[in-house]
Amino acid sequence: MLYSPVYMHIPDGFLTLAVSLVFWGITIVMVALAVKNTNRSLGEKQIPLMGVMAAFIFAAQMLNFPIAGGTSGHFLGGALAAIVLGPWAGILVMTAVISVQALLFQDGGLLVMGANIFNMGILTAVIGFGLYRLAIGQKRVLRLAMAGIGAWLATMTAALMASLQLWLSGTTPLEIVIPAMLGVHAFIGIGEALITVAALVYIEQTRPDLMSEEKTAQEGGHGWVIGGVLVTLAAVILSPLASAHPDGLERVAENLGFLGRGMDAPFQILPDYTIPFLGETALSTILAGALGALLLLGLTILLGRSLIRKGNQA
Amino acid sequence: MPVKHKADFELQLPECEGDILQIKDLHFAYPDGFRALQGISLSVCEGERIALVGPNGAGKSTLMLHLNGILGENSPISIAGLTLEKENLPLIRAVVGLVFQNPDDQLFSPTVFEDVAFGPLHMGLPEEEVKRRVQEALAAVGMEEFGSRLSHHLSMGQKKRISIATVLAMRPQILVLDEPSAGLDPRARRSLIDFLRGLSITMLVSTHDLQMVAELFPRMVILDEGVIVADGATADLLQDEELLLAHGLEKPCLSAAD
Amino acid sequence: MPVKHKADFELQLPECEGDILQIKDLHFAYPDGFRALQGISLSVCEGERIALVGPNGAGKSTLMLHLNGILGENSPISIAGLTLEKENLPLIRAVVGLVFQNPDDQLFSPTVFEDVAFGPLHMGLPEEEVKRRVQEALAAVGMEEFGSRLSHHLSMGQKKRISIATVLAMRPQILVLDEPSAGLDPRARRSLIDFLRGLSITMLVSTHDLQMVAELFPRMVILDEGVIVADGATADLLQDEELLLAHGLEKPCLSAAD
Amino acid sequence: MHVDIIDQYQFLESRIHALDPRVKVLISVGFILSNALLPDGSWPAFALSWLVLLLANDLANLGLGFTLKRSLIALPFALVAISAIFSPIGEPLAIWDLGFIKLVPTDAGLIRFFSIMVRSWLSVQMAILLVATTQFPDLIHALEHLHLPITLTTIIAFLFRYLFVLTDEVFRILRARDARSAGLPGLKSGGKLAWRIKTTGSMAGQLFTRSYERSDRIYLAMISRGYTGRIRTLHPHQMDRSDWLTLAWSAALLTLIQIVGWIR
Ligand SMILES: Nc1ncnc2c1ncn2[C@@H]1O[C@H](COP(=O)(O)OP(=O)(O)OP(=O)(O)O)[C@@H](O)[C@H]1O
Ligand SMILES: Nc1ncnc2c1ncn2[C@@H]1O[C@H](COP(=O)(O)OP(=O)(O)OP(=O)(O)O)[C@@H](O)[C@H]1O
Ligand SMILES: [Mg+2]
Ligand SMILES: [Mg+2]
Repeated sequence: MLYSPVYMHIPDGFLTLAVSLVFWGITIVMVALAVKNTNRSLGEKQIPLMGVMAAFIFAAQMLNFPIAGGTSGHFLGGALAAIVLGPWAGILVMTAVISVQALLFQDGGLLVMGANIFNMGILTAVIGFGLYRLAIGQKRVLRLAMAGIGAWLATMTAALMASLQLWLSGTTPLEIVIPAMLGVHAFIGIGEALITVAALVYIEQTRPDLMSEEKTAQEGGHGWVIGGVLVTLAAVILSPLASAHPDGLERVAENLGFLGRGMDAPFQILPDYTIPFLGETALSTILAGALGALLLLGLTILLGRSLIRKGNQA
Repeated sequence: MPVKHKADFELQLPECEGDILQIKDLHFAYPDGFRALQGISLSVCEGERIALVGPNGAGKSTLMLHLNGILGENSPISIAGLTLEKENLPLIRAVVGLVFQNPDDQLFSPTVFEDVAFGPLHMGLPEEEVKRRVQEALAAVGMEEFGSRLSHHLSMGQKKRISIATVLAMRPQILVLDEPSAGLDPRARRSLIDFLRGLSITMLVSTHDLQMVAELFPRMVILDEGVIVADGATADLLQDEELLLAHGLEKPCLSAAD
Repeated sequence: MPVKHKADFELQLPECEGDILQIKDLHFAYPDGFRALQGISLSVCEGERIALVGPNGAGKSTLMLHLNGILGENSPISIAGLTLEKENLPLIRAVVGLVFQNPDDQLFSPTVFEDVAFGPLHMGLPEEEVKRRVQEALAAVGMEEFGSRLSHHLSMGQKKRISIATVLAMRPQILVLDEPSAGLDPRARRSLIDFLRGLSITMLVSTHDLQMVAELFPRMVILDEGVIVADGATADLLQDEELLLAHGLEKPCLSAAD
Repeated sequence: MHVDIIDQYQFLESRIHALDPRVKVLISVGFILSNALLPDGSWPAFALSWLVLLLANDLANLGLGFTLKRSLIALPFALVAISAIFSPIGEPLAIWDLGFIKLVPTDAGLIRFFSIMVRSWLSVQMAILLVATTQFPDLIHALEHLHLPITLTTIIAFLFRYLFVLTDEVFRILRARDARSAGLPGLKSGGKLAWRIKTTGSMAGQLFTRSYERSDRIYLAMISRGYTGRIRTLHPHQMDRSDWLTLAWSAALLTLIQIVGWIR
């Protein structure tokens, strides 16, 4: 296959207008900020650089590595772009990639493009860059490990956010979509993490100037670190919670009022039926989902611990 | 430095009827419907050196990609007695060493050593053997000291040599080179020609460099629009100016060199 | 088709003392400290055609990048009477048309038209004039009908021609080409040579193709390791086999062509 | 080389091809918006939308089934929506006991599922129609004239141009890897998974470095032609009478579709 679509690109029709517009709003603000910031930091060189880098991400998504039995791992690239180009440039690059995928290949819809850019461009930049930035000044191994974890978490968070958007749109119940999406992307994320790290190793060897710590520090300040850590924490707490107690999440959401209960008919964000009473039918699914999510959480914590220990020894 | 093909992990090839490569009426169309090869037949004997020439788009690269099964599954091609079938592919790729035109595509590992080791490692050879083969292949192209260098920083001519080494390390029976002299300066080109001359192995080389053909390849095959329009002794074909002109070629200078 | 340089937007060049290009003892080191040019002096008169030859890494491309101020600010270079200073750069870039070796680096817009229009647009010309110039430049390279085509659909030879058109549209006084014939098949190369022959404009061309040099360029400059080692009539220099050999070159065939 | 078969533009002549790209973008977005606005289960309105699509297919000389055939790419994502069938609203239609889980499809759930699918399917077809009748560079112009930031549209233009160059490179690299992926009888070939992944990562890294360096060269090519940081573009498109007319007609049609959809 020349170009194989990635499952995370939500097509038109799967999100309600309200959800689509909310995420368009956030995305537009972020992209506008990104345009402003890259203009300032990269200067006149930015345009060819980001254009060719966008083409690079696109082309790199065609690289795959055989895993087993005909399946192969794929590459999304958001975290890598943010780490090497800086978060703002990363956001612009991914915005260009996602819009061309939607426009040229109908991979992902137009009306929902805001949501797709948010998930795969903005979240991945925040997490990928934020966590990597956190490890700056540390040993090389730790930095690379952080890049890997960031890439994995970025993939997972993007999948989580896509699930939430689908649920908010009443397309699918939370207890089904979260385990399914996170389960699939846990594997895709591992491939993503490994390729990201291997690519960084190559770049560090051949063009160390592109990966120097001052350059990274210049590209984004501590705000990104805080943002990255917060989003990561939110995702790590939210995903098991959401799959174990979907009604709980919903109640929180209602209390916060952002679901706009008063809206009706066409703008109905949350059709009633997505409030499931923990019926017997759903119970087994929920259990499975919770188990999967907890497993992931545990793995993440273990991995983080062992890495921190390694870092301390160094 | 000729590469010797006697070692512990030598391939046991089935008996071959005198021809190491046989193609019988090969047709091929790209997915977009373009018929790039329209009935190619070719026999190559062990040890022969053949030049494949023809204008841009003639189908030279397409034909070469068939020779180790990258294009056209189940083509009417037999290599060292093996038919081009899915289960034979790994073996065929060990027999046919294919070097692409652009060394930047061929060299994808950070260091030269890793790149040359790719083939042997993929074949599942033990580490010691891999190391020995890499050393040997690098020696064959005269780049022993370059193992730890980054491929990225080499000159074009050096990259070309390393590309050939990546394939030599697999100990192929047939070496297939796609435009090896393109983009080289005269000095690098000259040293490539001398190197190829010293290599005693069956060789099929596509090129636009007719002067090199005249120097190095006794047999010459002219391809145009997916068919073989001439196949014979280089010395004869290069005299036929009409034929050359008709297929976008030009009679090279035969006096200046050598 | 020679390009005529008489139109409404003709540049008013300052009086030039007979030399359109003068370089006096130019030195240049890359940021990493590598001294790529070590004292280059060169004078070019209007209408001259000069070939710049030398082995890989001699500094040819580096020198060419100086000619329109991409490298080396405030270099001792004067072009059509203008010194190479920051405030003269826009004018100098209109005077010197630089074509890079790889057309994929030169053609960066989606369509051919947009690419050829890029230079005139950035000179601030009105839209009508831009369109006229694009048409004219495409006509000059014989590709009038290709305006709306996408750059990536073109063959290598076509891309080369369009690259030259992108620069012709800026109506340069000097055309600087970096290895224009590399990677072309004999037919495309021949048509490029014929096209360049028809172009009556000052021309400085770097190349490894000595046969083309013999055919097209009366004057030849040999560069090696950042210095000019020879500068003279092509016919003479090409006879000096020792000189050629010492700088990685080879005497080309002078009989076969033409 | 030939990766451009992924470019879906159809070289044809038709009234739709000749429309101003801005008009086509506006109509496409309007159509997709209209789909999103239609309530679940408004089948007549959906049918009417499809009719409009068929008409457009025909007007574009693509043949009636053109967009239909190509719309199947969005299908895999349908998996996500299947769960909507079993949402606990409406009347249960059946109970499927699979042993470990009981599935209860409901009528409202079914309606919801099919509405999502139809919306998605119609929207994808419109997007396909847009790119099949509009050259991508024209599309970029349209976005420019619709006041997207020029930085972004220019990045997209570069992406489009170098997409083909770089995917070609990827294919050549992949081929080179295949060509050396040999095996010997009696030995397990392929190497370790970690090594395979590392190789792929190196390929990505190499591609990155080369792309980065290429962008440097392109930058040089740009400044040598007068680039100073501000991209200028021509305004090649002019709205004429037929463009305005088409726009008006489409707006009317979409309004009609909404009315049909909301009348019960
Ligand atoms: N992937 C592809 N899809 C469709 N057509 C292709 C593809 N690759 C090559 N072709 C076409 O097949 C024909 C043969 O191409 P090929 O690359 O084999 O030519 P070649 O003889 O190697 O030319 P060159 O001297 O330029 O390398 C050409 O017309 C080319 O346009
Ligand atoms: N950006 C750079 N930084 C450091 N050194 C460089 C850079 N670019 C080129 N060089 C070095 O400068 C020297 C001259 O390079 P240049 O590209 O001018 O050679 P050239 O004569 O054009 O060679 P070729 O025939 O291969 O194109 C070479 O040794 C090269 O390695
Ligand atoms: Mg070829
Ligand atoms: Mg050069």
